[in-house]
Amino acid sequence: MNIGQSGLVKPYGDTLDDGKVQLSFTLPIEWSEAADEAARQLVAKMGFADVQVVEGRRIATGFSFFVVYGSSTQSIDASKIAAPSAKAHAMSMEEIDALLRDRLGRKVRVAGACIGTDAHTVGIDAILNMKGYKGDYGLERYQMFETFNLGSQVAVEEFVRIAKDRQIDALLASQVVTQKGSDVKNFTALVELLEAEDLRDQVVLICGGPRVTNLMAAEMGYDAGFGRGTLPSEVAGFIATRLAERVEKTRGQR
Amino acid sequence: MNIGQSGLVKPYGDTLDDGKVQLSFTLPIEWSEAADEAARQLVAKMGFADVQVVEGRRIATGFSFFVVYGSSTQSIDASKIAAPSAKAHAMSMEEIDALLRDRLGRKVRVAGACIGTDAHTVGIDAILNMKGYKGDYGLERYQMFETFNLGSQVAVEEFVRIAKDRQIDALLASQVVTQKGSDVKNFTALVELLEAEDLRDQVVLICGGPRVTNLMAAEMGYDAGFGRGTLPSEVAGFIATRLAERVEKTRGQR
Amino acid sequence: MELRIDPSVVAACRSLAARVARPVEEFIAGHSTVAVERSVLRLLGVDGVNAEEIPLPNLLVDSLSPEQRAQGVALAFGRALAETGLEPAALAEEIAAGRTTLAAYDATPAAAARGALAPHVERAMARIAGRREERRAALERAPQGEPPLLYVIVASGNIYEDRTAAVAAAEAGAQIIAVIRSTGQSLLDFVPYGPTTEGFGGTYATQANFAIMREALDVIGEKLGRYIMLTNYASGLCMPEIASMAALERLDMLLNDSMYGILFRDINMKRTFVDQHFSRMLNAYSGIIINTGEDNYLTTADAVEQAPAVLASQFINEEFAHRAGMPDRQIGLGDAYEIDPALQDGFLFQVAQAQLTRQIFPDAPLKYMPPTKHMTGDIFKGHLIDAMFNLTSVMTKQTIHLCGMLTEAIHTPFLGDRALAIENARYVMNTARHFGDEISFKPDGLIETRARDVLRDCRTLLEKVEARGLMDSIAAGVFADVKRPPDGGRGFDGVFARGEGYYNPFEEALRA
Amino acid sequence: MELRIDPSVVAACRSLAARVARPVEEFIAGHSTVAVERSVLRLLGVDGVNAEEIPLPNLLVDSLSPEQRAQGVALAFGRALAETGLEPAALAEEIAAGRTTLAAYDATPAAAARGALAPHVERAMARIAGRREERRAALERAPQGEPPLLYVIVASGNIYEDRTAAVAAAEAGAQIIAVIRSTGQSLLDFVPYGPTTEGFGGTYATQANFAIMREALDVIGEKLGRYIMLTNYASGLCMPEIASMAALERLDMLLNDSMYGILFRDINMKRTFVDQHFSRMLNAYSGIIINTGEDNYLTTADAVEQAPAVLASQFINEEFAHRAGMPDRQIGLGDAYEIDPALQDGFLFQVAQAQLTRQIFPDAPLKYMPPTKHMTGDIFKGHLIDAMFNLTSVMTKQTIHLCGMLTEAIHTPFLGDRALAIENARYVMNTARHFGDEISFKPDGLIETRARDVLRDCRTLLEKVEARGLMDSIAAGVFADVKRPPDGGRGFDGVFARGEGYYNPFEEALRA
Ligand code: B12
Ligand code: B12
Ligand SMILES: Cc1ncc(COP(=O)(O)O)c(C=O)c1O
Ligand SMILES: Cc1ncc(COP(=O)(O)O)c(C=O)c1O
Repeated sequence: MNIGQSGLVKPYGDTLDDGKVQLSFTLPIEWSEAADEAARQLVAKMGFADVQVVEGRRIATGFSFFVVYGSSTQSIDASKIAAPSAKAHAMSMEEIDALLRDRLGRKVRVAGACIGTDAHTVGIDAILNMKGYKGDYGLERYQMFETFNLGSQVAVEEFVRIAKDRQIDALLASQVVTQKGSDVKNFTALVELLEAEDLRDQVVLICGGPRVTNLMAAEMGYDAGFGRGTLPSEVAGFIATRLAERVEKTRGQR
Repeated sequence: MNIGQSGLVKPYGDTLDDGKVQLSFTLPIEWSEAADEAARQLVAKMGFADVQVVEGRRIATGFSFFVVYGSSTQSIDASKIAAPSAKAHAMSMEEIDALLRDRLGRKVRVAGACIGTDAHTVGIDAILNMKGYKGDYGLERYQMFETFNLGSQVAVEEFVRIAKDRQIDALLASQVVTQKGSDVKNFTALVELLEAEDLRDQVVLICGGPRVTNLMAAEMGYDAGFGRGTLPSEVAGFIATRLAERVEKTRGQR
Repeated sequence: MELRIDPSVVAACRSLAARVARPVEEFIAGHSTVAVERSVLRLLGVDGVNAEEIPLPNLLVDSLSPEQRAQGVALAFGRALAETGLEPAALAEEIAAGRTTLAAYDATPAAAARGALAPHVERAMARIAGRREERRAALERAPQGEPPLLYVIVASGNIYEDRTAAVAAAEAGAQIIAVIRSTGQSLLDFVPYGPTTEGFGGTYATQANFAIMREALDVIGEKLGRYIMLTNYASGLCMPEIASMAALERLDMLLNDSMYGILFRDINMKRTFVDQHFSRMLNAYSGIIINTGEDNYLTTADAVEQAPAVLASQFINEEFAHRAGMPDRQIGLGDAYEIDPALQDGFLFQVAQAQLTRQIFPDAPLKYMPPTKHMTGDIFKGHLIDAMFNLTSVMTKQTIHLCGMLTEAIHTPFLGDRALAIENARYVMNTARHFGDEISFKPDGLIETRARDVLRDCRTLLEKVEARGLMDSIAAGVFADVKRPPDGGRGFDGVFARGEGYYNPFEEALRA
Repeated sequence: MELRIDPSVVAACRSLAARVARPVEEFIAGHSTVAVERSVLRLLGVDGVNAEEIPLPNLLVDSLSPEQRAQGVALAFGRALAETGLEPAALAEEIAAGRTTLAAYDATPAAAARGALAPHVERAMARIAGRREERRAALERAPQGEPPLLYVIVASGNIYEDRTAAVAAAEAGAQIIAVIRSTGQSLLDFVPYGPTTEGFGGTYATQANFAIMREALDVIGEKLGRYIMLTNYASGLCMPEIASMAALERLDMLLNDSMYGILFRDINMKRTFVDQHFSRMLNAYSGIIINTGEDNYLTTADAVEQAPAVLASQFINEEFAHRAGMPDRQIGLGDAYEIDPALQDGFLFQVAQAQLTRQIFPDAPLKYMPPTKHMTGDIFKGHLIDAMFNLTSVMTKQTIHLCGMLTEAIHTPFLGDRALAIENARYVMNTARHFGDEISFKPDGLIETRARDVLRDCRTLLEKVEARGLMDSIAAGVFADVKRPPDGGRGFDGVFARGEGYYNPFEEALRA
């Protein structure tokens, strides 16, 4: 890390701690030199120093677009950010299968779906389908997973019903549409329903999608969350490790 | 203007007052999921709500690049921004020549230069040279201007000396290089020297360059400042109007 | 910049497509759907919703007995018209209010029904023809400008914000505005009613929303001296209804694909085939250009592999469109720029595909979709991929050009995104305006060979489909890797066989 | 993708260039400059500054009497070496300290001076040859990767921040790093000393800075398995000195133009002509690729109009380079993508120009400069213009590719800007890698016609210059619209006629 003594980091333009940030936005005002100045003052109010409006132009009647550079006065202690990755369990397909065979001794039952009205199945398919993603095989290809890909637009109630009926070990929920917080709404509805049905502790509960982070997943009450660029083996590794741990724990309790 | 009742405007994404702003910056840290989270928290500290780190990646050892969207909580009263444009004097070459002939009755002597170590003459040439800029003729083409284009890298002392020697009416200083505030330094040095030599009130003092604004010019003690995309006739119009006003005033005083 | 391709292979593909469509057409001729019937009512002037927000066309069609339905709603409704002497709208209100029923007039002779319908049918046809004439006149007065025609989407969920966005886009240079539908609308078996201000990832397609947008675009088009086209989505469970609404509100284009609903929305195939036929008959008469959905093959699977499937789908869509009476100039076949940007020489493959399509369908207003699948949160990179797409489009003379958004992977477009996207297209298409005219391809080079390979594989695919039959092929997963059983999927219960004496007055009028 | 141009016109241009250069060469042969003499001292091992920060090479050369100077500094210095028996560095220190003077040894015979110089000359030549061999071996071990070679600038003003930026850029894919000089350095008649951390719009070119950067790039190059080239600027008042320093520190390229200083920095033309010659002899021997500055014609005037001047300058630069003993593979002639992005078909003109240059100078490592003049604060648009430039470069097989920065109009590049710029070039050049091989130009079309027009006008221009003489032509404002009198401009007082017995040991050694 190129951080100063303090451990604090700031945006880096071409010199340590210069704080340089690029911004762009539209303002609902007609363009003029005064509009440029309004943009400058607005960005200054946002807390930036050395604000330069490098582009300002009319893009439509009553709308102007701006490109602005400024120096942020904020900094952050990057070393203190707690954002454990759910991808930490890097294992190959063979290792994962072996782990499950040794520790669990049976096939893991996994169900995945694109919940709510979301129909973007490409992401969850990338995790589940045999073919996988970027050369990394999907869960269907693993010897120790039995997978149920429920496809798109699966209502939360339906998903929980299936989890119960088919004695699912790990539930994989996907949300790609995020407009107006619909992803968080649906994810939350799923946890709540699982809790209401006393199923929450029975399953490894995982969410995913391009805007998902592991931290956000934790906050919503999920075991893990996977974002853009996730590889199937990262998910498989997490499930296997988590289930193996549970077996340990149960043994320990006996 | 598409502004709400209050007169306050916020950035506009796709809905009035949603405050959406795009940011990009580099942090001097190695990329990881925690780095994404650091970026998110940093932008939140900058005062943005609904922060989404939509891209975060390693661009070099110890450096990560981010694209972020957030909602600004700041707004500004655009109607109260005072940024009078120096370009308000829209006149044609013929009108300007006529005005000068009528009111001043003699040719205006104009000197322009790229001051300090700056060698970017294209901008000042665009204003002065016969050819002009974007189809708008330069000052040399006007019947009522006598122009001295002193070229590049003209020291402030030299510029003031010439102003004195040649009885210049209007001084045009250009600065294109702005790194480390060199433009403001040179512009300020020029005003100060003119004042020291008791010449400031004798001349119409104008600055220009891609990062110049009329407001900044006023703050530095200039009569006007012209930024990107300036047309020669806008400058000529300003000079003519200002000189005509002075004549009125002087007459009034008598 | 001609590709030397074998015209006999092209001809073979066309005749295979004809043979693929024929048995489906026979099925279509013998069936109707609730959506077709509802659109008959809409054309007659039935609109509005009841207290439970159920649209009156649904209410009326759902109230039919199986026997009535088999004859088509027109007869039942015509009988009631004849007996009550009411206008269609008023009659529908009476029925909705429970003050009368369609069942009450079963005894009235069919001839009386037809007679009562005739003036309303005529009025509807005249209104549509009037709309078409309006468009013709407007385009003559204020031509659209040259293709590729810049097409952008608005999708805020709120029709009034969409209107603001659409007007701004038109000012920035957009020539076509598409209002994207809310998530899931294609699976609704009814059309929502009135102006709407809430939707997810899009704005509901309602007749009121159509009208609001049409008016705004007419005003700004007049101001700019350029007619601005309006488009929306038909494919889904309400294809024919949306086609009617679009005809009445002078939309200029509609997304309308003969198989999209089946493959990508799990709508029953019989339902879709019947619906697409009637909706396209309406589109043809309205002068509406259809846009087919081949881009969907490319967003769900690998674009290099799917190229032959795209071409096969284009042949099939063309064939179905012709059978609905559509001239080539209204058949906006789809393609998309979806090859992985990391693939070496991917641009060459895109040029090959786009030019191949251009040559095979010389008179079709091809619709070229932007990169979406490989777009990421890196808006800077995304803007570049869009630039290469814009270049390909102008080089190969695509007609309808959907402007790619640098924020594709992030959100439905912001007003500023749209301005940047249009600026991108305008810059690239201007600086390279005649580049395509000034170059030719190396004989038997990478580009030509790729085009030939795609054409050859398309023929093989169509042969397979023809051998098995289209319905069975879809059931077997030949297209887009999805398997759809002939009697599965949504909306199957809305398909029914036409009974003896089935009557759809618009079908007749449109055929005339 | 060959343009059909008339080879006889090309040959005519070449022989005109030869005739233009000949009289200038005669002048060069009879003259030297203070900068040439200072570089002789530097090569001999004189370095460092005195208490007033005056570099010792300047101190020594300025201490010469007119008679001594006319014979070249080597003889005076050689005499002192012979008499004092000191090493060159130590001798210079003595003189700087005022403990001796060069005037003191005038009586020593020239032969003794030559003898005393010989081992130092040999050592310098061996050191340069060693550096050259290092480069060869490094390139063999870790080849650079295929052209267009991605070249980026660093310009923070601080050599240590520049180093960080350079290493980061190399990791991102840069193949060549240029450290841009501080504003105004080219007008200094001395080379600053030591590592520097303050500069405006660039970082001072000092030998210490060269060494710091060379080391950092060797380390990262080793790690990446790709040799990373380093470049800086020679043209200016210290061309030959910078050429010596670059030779000693194994720079791989240098900006070195035979007329740039004259036209764009108002440096005296005689000074420049003499300086460029000796600096290029050194570059030739060091295996350093020169980069000429034709882009400057395009940033100061209209790019469409200036195209023939650019080509003419390329012919003249080539000719002067040949005369300094440079092989084609070291002559990096310049061109730039500067046509107004708003011009319709501007891209076609750019392709025409780039391909024309490629064909006329098939073995030259052409240096292609990015759009700068028409870049604005709209970084999104700027990124697109850069993309079209990247495409042109890969299509026409340019060799040295300066990556355009989306922030060109705003600031010297940020670390992130450079990453985006390299990503832009890599994406476009990969997706369209073989596009140029796969197309050909329409015979007599827009592109071919444009190329022929430029070539024809270039010939006319060269004819004019040949008729008038190069010096007079420059005085008359034939190039870039600027008029420079033969005895005007900066640095003229540093030019002097070689006297009887003038001796420059490196000139001899380099010619051998
Ligand atoms: C392909 C696509 C479609 C296809 C979907 C086909 C299909 N069967 O999936 C079609 C054309 C049908 C479509 C339709 C729509 N789409 Co769409 N679509 C896309 C697009 C272009 C690519 C998505 C994709 O496939 N990415 C590739 C996959 C591999 O990436 P991924 O989803 O991120 O998945 C990875 C990770 O996130 C993770 N992951 C994902 N899920 C899960 C789950 C678990 C458990 C785990 C562990 C991991 C995981 O692993 C995956 C592999 O690494 C995006 C834009 C974009 N470039 O992102 C828009 C996009 C997602 N669509 C959008 C919209 C609005 C729609 C529509 C609503 C538009 C409309 N009104 O018609 C419709 C409605 C669909 C619906 N009902 O949901 C918006 C969403 C805006 C937002 N942020 O809310 C986007 C961003 C486009 C835009 N800018 O407007 N779309
Ligand atoms: C052309 C150019 C050059 C040419 C200049 C040739 C010449 N004779 O002018 C050359 C190649 C020589 C050059 C050199 C350098 N350049 Co330079 N150059 C540019 C470039 C590409 C274009 C500038 C231009 O001509 N614009 C066109 C004119 C018409 O626009 P304009 O200047 O804004 O002028 C208009 C208005 O501002 C206004 N105006 C301007 N002045 C005045 C004055 C008055 C009185 C009025 C009324 C109006 C007015 O009217 C004009 C018409 O509308 C810019 C990047 C860019 N795209 O902006 C970099 C740029 C300005 N250069 C830059 C740098 C750093 C340099 C160097 C220092 C690099 C180096 N180390 O070698 C050198 C040093 C030069 C020096 N000593 O100053 C930086 C400045 C960074 C900063 N913000 O500080 C830029 C931004 C590039 C970059 N991103 O690094 N450069
Ligand atoms: C042909 C066609 N119709 C309709 C749609 C939109 O349908 P939905 O509302 O189902 O997303 C699309 C979307 O891509 C399409 O390609
Ligand atoms: C050939 C050549 N040499 C040198 C330079 C840089 O010189 P200066 O330091 O004068 O800006 C340039 C700049 O563009 C150039 O083209």
